[in-house]
Amino acid sequence: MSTTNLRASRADKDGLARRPWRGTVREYDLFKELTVALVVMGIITLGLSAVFGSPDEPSVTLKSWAIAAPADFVATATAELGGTSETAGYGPPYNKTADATQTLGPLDLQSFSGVQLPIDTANDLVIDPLTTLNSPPPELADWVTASDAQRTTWTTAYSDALTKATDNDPANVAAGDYGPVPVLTDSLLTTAKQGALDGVLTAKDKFYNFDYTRGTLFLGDGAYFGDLATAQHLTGDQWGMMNETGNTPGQSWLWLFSFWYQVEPFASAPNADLLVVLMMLVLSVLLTLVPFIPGLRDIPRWIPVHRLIWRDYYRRR
Amino acid sequence: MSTTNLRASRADKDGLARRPWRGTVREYDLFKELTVALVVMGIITLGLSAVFGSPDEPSVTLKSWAIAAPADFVATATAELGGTSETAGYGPPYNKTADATQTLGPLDLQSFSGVQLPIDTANDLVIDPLTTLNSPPPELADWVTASDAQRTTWTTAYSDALTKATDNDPANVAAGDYGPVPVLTDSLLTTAKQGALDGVLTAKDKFYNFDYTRGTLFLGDGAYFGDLATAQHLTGDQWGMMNETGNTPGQSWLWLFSFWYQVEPFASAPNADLLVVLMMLVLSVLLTLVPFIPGLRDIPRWIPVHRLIWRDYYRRR
Amino acid sequence: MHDFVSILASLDSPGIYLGWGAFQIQLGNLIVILVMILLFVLALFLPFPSGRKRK
Amino acid sequence: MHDFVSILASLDSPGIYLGWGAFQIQLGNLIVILVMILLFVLALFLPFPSGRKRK
Repeated sequence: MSTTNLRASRADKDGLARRPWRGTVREYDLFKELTVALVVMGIITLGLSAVFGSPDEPSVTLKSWAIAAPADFVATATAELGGTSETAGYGPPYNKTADATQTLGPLDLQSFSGVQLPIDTANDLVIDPLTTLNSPPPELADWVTASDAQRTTWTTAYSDALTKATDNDPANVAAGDYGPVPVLTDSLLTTAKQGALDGVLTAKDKFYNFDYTRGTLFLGDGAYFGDLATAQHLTGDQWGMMNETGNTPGQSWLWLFSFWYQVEPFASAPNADLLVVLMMLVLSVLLTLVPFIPGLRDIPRWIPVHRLIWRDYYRRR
Repeated sequence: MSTTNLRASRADKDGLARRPWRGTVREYDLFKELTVALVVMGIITLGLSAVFGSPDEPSVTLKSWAIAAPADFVATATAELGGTSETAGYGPPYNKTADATQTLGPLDLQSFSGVQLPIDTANDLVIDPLTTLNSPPPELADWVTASDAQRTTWTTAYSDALTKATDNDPANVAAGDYGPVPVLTDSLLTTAKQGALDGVLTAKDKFYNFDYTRGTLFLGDGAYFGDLATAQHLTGDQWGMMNETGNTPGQSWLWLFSFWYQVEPFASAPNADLLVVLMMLVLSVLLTLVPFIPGLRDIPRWIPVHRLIWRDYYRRR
Repeated sequence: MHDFVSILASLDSPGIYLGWGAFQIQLGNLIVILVMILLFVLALFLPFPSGRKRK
Repeated sequence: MHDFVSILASLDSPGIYLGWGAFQIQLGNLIVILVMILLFVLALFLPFPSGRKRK
């Protein structure tokens, strides 16, 4: 007897599924049921979403960021220039930063994609946008002609000076040799405040642009956007995966995914994303294979909820 | 006897549809047919589109326009400033220009929408984009504080001067009192050439922008874009509705819609769009009502193509 | 209805979060989860309305 | 196949348009329309392959 036949006979011991139906038959209107269900569920869905639908928060843009938190914007632009931002150190698919990926032993899923969306943070996020100005700052030439070592010295110095300045305000920075960096970051701040940077950072040389990679990465590298998320309980370590803004119900079915990020060893693991994804993969496989796992498949015998649901049937058997 | 019953008895004189089936029955696998049809048609579709699919022409942008035809760009920007462009005189949904809409007697479909997308061509397409520059030209103030009459004088004079200049090149324009207009249009040209205008003209104050109204209108007001379409046989009076670029097959099922635009009285009617749409509406109603129109419904009796298709049936009747 | 909406709106801005230790849940999510459980229990114990006719 | 594609590509840029008076048609469209008509006529006159078995 083949495995297939063994399984078939096991699942249908009495041949119940193959026996012809001898009970009563009655007319049943599938279209009526479909229509009624569609209309009733439609009304309930529209009604509930009118009351509980997620609020339409105003969009955060590079412009609103530059106006609300100029100091953070300048600090971020400096980090992009110096290659010290989160994006610059992210690894694939943006760049080849060494040891940036999450690994588990030899498993390095992030590197599988390769560098599909190459981003050079200094050029793509600061220098290129500035060259699109009607009159680009002449200091751009200083940056372009400088050596990598010189650039690092300038950005490190300016970054440190910003940290030490009162309110981190570029206006309060102590005098020092920052090269063209203060002028460049200040120009970019003005471009952003004027509302031009949002458009300039989207994919170029196409009329219709759907590539928001650069704007998204720049915004994400700042502290402003992350702080907004934290204030709304939307970050990963605040069960944010489950939450909507305010008290609007969120995607609570993600509770298990979200749960692992809150507990050790995942919470403090540097490769938490990889660990949690693998954990969920293992659990999903277990769930799929429930009928074949002794013990797990016996739970309905120990906690017979189905006997409660079909209690009429079981009472009269 | 009600009309419905009359119609029913007419359509099914012999009660054929209500008689029980007495012929042979045989097994028929709907899923097999569906699968085979889906796979075969899928392969044919993919194969044909690989060979005949419409070519992916590079996108025309405000940047490519400004670089390829700067004189046309400046002339268009001047027309936008002066309110003499096609958009400025289009009527609803962009503005309330008198007598701009296509009408047929009292019928004025275009005005039904109202001004849903208000566009002030001078402010929305020229002045606003210039104010987003890091250092907007100081001549903006001259424009903003000038009277409407003064603005019209300037733009008319500059527009005429551009027409008379060699190659319509702004560099060859004769001296004259054009106010701030040459500086503003030249600034806008630079912004476009730098690639910033495309982004700036899309909807503002949102991170994800899908409103390309302003860029599209500006591009359409120039001669450059229309000339490209004419060169590719894509305009309405070139059967363009049916055509793709080059020799790639287009949407030939639009032949009838396209046909009316080529013949009188439609070809030279100022309200051609309205006339053609109404004509197609009438023809569509006629097609829908074929079974009720004597003469039209008798055509199959005179030209019995169906007897050719079901010739086995008719031969053995 | 409008009162209900405005109560929700007033609750909106800060958001109410309940928690013990690492566990934290937003009030809106908690309500939705409790309602789901309640509906499941009701479906278990309430008799099916036309169940008698069917037999 | 590749030859065919390159022929099409070489025909691509200008486009060939046939016309008489107000009537004008692009070569690609004309071919597609003629093929459609041909397929219809073939479907009319060719016998259905398994038609005999069915009777």
